[in-house]
Amino acid sequence: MKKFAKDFIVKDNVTLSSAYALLRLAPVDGILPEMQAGQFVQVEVKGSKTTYLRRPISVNFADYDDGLLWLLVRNAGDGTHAMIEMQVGEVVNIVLPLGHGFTSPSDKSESVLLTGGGVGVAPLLFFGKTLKDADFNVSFLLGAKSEKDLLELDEFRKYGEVFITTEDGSLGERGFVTMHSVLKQRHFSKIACCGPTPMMKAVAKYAKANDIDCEVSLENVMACGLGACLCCVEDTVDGNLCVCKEGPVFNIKRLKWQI
Amino acid sequence: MKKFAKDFIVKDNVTLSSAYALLRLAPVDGILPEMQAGQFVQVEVKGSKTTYLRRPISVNFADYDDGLLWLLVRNAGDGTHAMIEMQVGEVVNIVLPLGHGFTSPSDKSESVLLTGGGVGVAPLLFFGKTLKDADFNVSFLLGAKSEKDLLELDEFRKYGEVFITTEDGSLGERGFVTMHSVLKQRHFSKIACCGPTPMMKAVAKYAKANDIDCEVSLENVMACGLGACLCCVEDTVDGNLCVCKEGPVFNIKRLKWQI
Amino acid sequence: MADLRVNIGALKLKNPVMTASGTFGYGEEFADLVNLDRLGGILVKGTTLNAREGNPYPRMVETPSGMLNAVGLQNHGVDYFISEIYPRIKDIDTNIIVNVSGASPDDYAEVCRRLLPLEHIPAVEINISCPNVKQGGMAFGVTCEGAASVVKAVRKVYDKTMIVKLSPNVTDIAAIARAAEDEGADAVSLTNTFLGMAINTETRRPYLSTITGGLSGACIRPIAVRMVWQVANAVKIPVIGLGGIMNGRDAVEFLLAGATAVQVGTANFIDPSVTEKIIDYIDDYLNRHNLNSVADIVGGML
Amino acid sequence: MADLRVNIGALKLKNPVMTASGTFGYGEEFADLVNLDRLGGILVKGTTLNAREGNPYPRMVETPSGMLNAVGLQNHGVDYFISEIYPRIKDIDTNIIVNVSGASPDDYAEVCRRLLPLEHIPAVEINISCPNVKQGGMAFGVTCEGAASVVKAVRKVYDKTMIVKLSPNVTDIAAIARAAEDEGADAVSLTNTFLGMAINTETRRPYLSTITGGLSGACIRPIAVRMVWQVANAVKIPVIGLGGIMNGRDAVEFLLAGATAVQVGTANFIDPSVTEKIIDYIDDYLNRHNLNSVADIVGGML
Ligand SMILES: Cc1cc2nc3c(=O)[nH]c(=O)nc-3n(C[C@H](O)[C@H](O)[C@H](O)COP(=O)(O)OP(=O)(O)OC[C@H]3O[C@@H](n4cnc5c(N)ncnc54)[C@H](O)[C@@H]3O)c2cc1C
Ligand SMILES: Cc1cc2nc3c(=O)[nH]c(=O)nc-3n(C[C@H](O)[C@H](O)[C@H](O)COP(=O)(O)OP(=O)(O)OC[C@H]3O[C@@H](n4cnc5c(N)ncnc54)[C@H](O)[C@@H]3O)c2cc1C
Ligand SMILES: Cc1cc2nc3c(=O)[nH]c(=O)nc-3n(C[C@H](O)[C@H](O)[C@H](O)COP(=O)(O)O)c2cc1C
Ligand SMILES: Cc1cc2nc3c(=O)[nH]c(=O)nc-3n(C[C@H](O)[C@H](O)[C@H](O)COP(=O)(O)O)c2cc1C
Ligand code: FES
Ligand code: FES
Repeated sequence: MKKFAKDFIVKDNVTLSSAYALLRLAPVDGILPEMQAGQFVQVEVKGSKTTYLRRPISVNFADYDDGLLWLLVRNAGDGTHAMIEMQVGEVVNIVLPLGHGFTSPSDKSESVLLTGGGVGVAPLLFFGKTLKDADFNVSFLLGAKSEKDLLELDEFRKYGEVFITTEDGSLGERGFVTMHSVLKQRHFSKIACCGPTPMMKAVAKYAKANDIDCEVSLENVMACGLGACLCCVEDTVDGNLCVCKEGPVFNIKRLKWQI
Repeated sequence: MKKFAKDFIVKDNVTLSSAYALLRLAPVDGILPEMQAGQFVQVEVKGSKTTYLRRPISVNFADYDDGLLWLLVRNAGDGTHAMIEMQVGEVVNIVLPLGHGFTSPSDKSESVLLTGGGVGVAPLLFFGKTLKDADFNVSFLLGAKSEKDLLELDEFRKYGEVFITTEDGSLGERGFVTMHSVLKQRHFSKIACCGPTPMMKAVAKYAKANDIDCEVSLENVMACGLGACLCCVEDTVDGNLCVCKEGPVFNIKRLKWQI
Repeated sequence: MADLRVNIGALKLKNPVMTASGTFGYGEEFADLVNLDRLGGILVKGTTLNAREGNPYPRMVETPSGMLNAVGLQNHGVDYFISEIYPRIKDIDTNIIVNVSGASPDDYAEVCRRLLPLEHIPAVEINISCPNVKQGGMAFGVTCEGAASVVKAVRKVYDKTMIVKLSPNVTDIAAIARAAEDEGADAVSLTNTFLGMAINTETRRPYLSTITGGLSGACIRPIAVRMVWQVANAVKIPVIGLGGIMNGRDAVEFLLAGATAVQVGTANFIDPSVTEKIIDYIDDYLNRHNLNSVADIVGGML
Repeated sequence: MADLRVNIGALKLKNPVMTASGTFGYGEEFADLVNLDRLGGILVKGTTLNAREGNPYPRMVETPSGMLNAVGLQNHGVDYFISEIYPRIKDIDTNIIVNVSGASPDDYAEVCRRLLPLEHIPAVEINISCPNVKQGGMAFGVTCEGAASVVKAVRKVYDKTMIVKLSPNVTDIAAIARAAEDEGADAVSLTNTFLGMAINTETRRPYLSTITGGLSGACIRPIAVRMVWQVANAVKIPVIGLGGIMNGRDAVEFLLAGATAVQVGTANFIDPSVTEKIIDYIDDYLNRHNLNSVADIVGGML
């Protein structure tokens, strides 16, 4: 997939809860590049004195009808804070699309579970839409600390059934995603997962135990995002691989996770 | 004069021509410190990735009626650009008041000429008001490249007669301030000058030749602004003096300018 | 349009702007984003005799106006380079220069010997300054004897252009540069990264798996410019300047300090097409200053 | 409220936060903006035997996340300090430490001898690392012999606490620290500024009147932390860490790397009350991590 370094203009910046923002950006040249669910972009950060490098952010959604790229950003530090503070009309340079995304199952009868936590849900929205467009049966299992950390629920519901866990029980079942009752009630033939590492490991463990094909999306620290600097490597069965190029999505079979 | 590091809130940011902005700022605690005309402040720069230190800016005006500090800023580089881009409501930290300002003549019958060029006119507005309040006869002689670089003319007119030169002749007399006819027609017993160094030197030369008491305001590059780092020194008859502490205003007699 | 051509020994560059080793992969990774044919040269990833897995993750952390890395020369070894990578990149219309590392002078020499026959590799850059590997690398770069031993061994077997990349982690970099010159280096490039470290105060652990790593980026530029100036005043061979070049102005600063050409590293991560912008800037700078060629500003500080 | 007290030899600090020489004047300049009595110590401006005019203007230029300075030890000489300045500042309730420079070991010793009787000056910091003067200063700091000669001369005449301030412009800073320790230094502080330069590409002239100057600020922090870690692992005397500390987190980073106390320099220009914020941060950090005293984190990197 051809990569671009493109200027985007902020069309919309919606604060979700207090620590998240949904940015909708339009390419200045009007041409939204082709992208895969699970790929990410590298965003130039203006306006933060302490931020030097770009910041990697997942493609939350590519809206080809309106020509908009959606990014879901959590305030994790100075760089993401500056992103969240961007004003409508500001222009920002974005390198995209980067890495390899999720793979769709070959058999349409398979039912797919997309599960994630916190801001990790970001790439699942676009993957859900991709799967639904291809007539897969999609379910989402979204976890969060609390109700206010559950983002874009209405969007997710457009593409599949949504199950929820919260750690404080403020919405859905109380606990972690791996404790949700739907996992006992239904059979999924594929899981795609994105979120904090402990959560991904728990999901991977569940998938492995139940022999379910499972992909996870890693968030190793990155510099170039292009596979050039070898900073973001993950130790895999094929050696040190660049998460930004061979990933960020990996089948758990390739990882050396102790699960 | 006691110094403060105070948060100010941007109340007003007016673009003058395209390269200048007049910022009006209110102390968050509501207390505008006592200041002297010719003193300066050190402004924290947020939102510029390449700016590390504070930036020194003259007190353009201290409006004690409305509790507002006025700063007149020229877009000289990344730091001043970020200042010019500040939004109403933004909060910025300012260290003030710094240095020694202009001195008023002892004799009320003296007529004082305040002359400057470009953004260098900034401190003259407050000095004009100070002199007028003390019943001095004040004239301004303001120079600029072109009409659009003449700032705050209406403000200046409140405190004295305004004479103008522009290099392109678009307003007032064509040429430099030292070529203005008023210098031949009237006698001034004191000159205060602020602007680009070549202009200040030309004015100093005129003052010296005509034996007029003359003060100039230097803009040496600064780091601390407090007289602590000794970076901003000017070679004077008393040795290397800190412009930020002993100045920025110096009587030309103390300087070693070759004029 | 000014004359941007410069020479580094027998090596002819269409302009003085190259990419720094380890920051630009093999060029391919940037092919969508930069017109590679416009570059003065591409310094490919550090290459060793045998394949190396590099250091464990985490390998990088951002620092003020810079970053620390601890990649540790991960690469597939010189033979893999020759058989797999070289064929893919050899037709890029620029100077492809291989950055070479080793654990002993013989190691370096052997890698260079194998690279010698490659028609489209007109030069090697001998990295005696990598702070991220225990053996080889920086140890050779911090003494005159160490530097001399590597240069000597390579010079015996390699008769194309040899650039020696110097370590900044020394008291007297000019002395090391002279040692390399004396043993027949055709040029020196400086600087490599500065040895640094950073600690995550919440976990109390170092950010890098190797504790220390190499500091690069804008933060090091003032030190790198000083070193280029010192070395350019100490040797007769051409100096290639790098360390924190973020834009055209910075590149011109290195040229004025005495560099004949420059390399751009970390800046590629922030703006992948920065090298093309730098080439355009230098052209424009020369025109603005009524100068005809890059040679007019090399060492041109007043 | 955690126990913030630390000792540097016989010197007792109420907390580990001091101000770095040359960046805080004599303290007085900051009196309106900081509660000076709260500080662990104030290192006053570099003082020499005779008055010095310093270098010509321009003396400073901003660089990425830092600045270069070329002040060149402008000061009125030790006798002026004793008669004019000392009386004004002696009652500040903190450790006032004089930073001493000289052109020869005897010079240093003579300045220290004159400072010895001053009741409220409990220590000196011997600056063998100023990059901004031709004689004295850095020349002593870049060899073990040079460092040893100064420390030895001072130790003969000065029996209060002697801190030796090291130059970072060396290949092996731990070796220099050991040389100072061997001659009886009570502590080492590091780092001083890094030798750097910057060129105004439009005028083609160096920004500083002296061409090169000393780089300070956040940009140097990763290198300074690495050096503090190396030195703390090499000597038994306490290490005082500095170089680019901008906030409380950065100060804790130096403590974890092995510093017993820290100094804050350039950050004072950006936030004049930053030292008080750093003291509060360390207190809060210790409480957050359920630790009782600063000693619990000195060298506490895991
Ligand atoms: C492939 C990928 C996709 C991502 N997608 C999203 C997304 O859709 N939405 C979102 O909000 N965040 C996403 N992240 C995480 C996001 O990149 C980090 O939160 C961000 O880089 C932190 O920068 P900061 O300046 O705000 O915080 P910092 O102050 O730099 O750091 C805060 C925390 O983030 C970690 N961090 C810092 N830099 C990086 C980096 N370059 N990569 C990863 N972690 C880092 C630090 O270790 C620290 O724990 C993604 C990361 C990756 C690698
Ligand atoms: C006492 C004093 C009062 C001033 N009053 C005003 C004012 O009222 N309005 C106004 O617009 N400007 C004023 N200036 C000038 C203003 O401080 C500089 O234009 C500003 O610092 C430039 O910063 P920058 O980041 O925008 O540009 P930079 O990119 O940093 O530099 C642009 C140009 O400004 C010069 N410069 C950079 N830093 C400084 C510095 N710290 N001090 C002086 N010059 C510098 C550079 O050499 C360069 O030529 C004053 C300066 C001083 C010393
Ligand atoms: C991630 C990374 C990997 C690097 N790998 C190498 C290498 O393999 N060989 C080498 O000589 N230099 C290597 N370097 C150093 C750069 O080539 C360059 O000398 C240094 O980064 C300073 O330049 P910069 O500030 O423009 O990045 C690497 C630098 C980085 C950031
Ligand atoms: C303007 C300036 C003047 C300095 N003068 C001295 C000095 O007289 N003696 C000294 O030992 N160090 C001097 N230094 C070095 C500082 O004390 C400190 O070692 C250095 O700036 C690194 O710390 P920082 O990054 O926190 O500023 C000076 C630094 C600056 C910026
Ligand atoms: S971030 Fe550079 S290779 Fe992945
Ligand atoms: S700017 Fe520090 S003394 Fe003037």
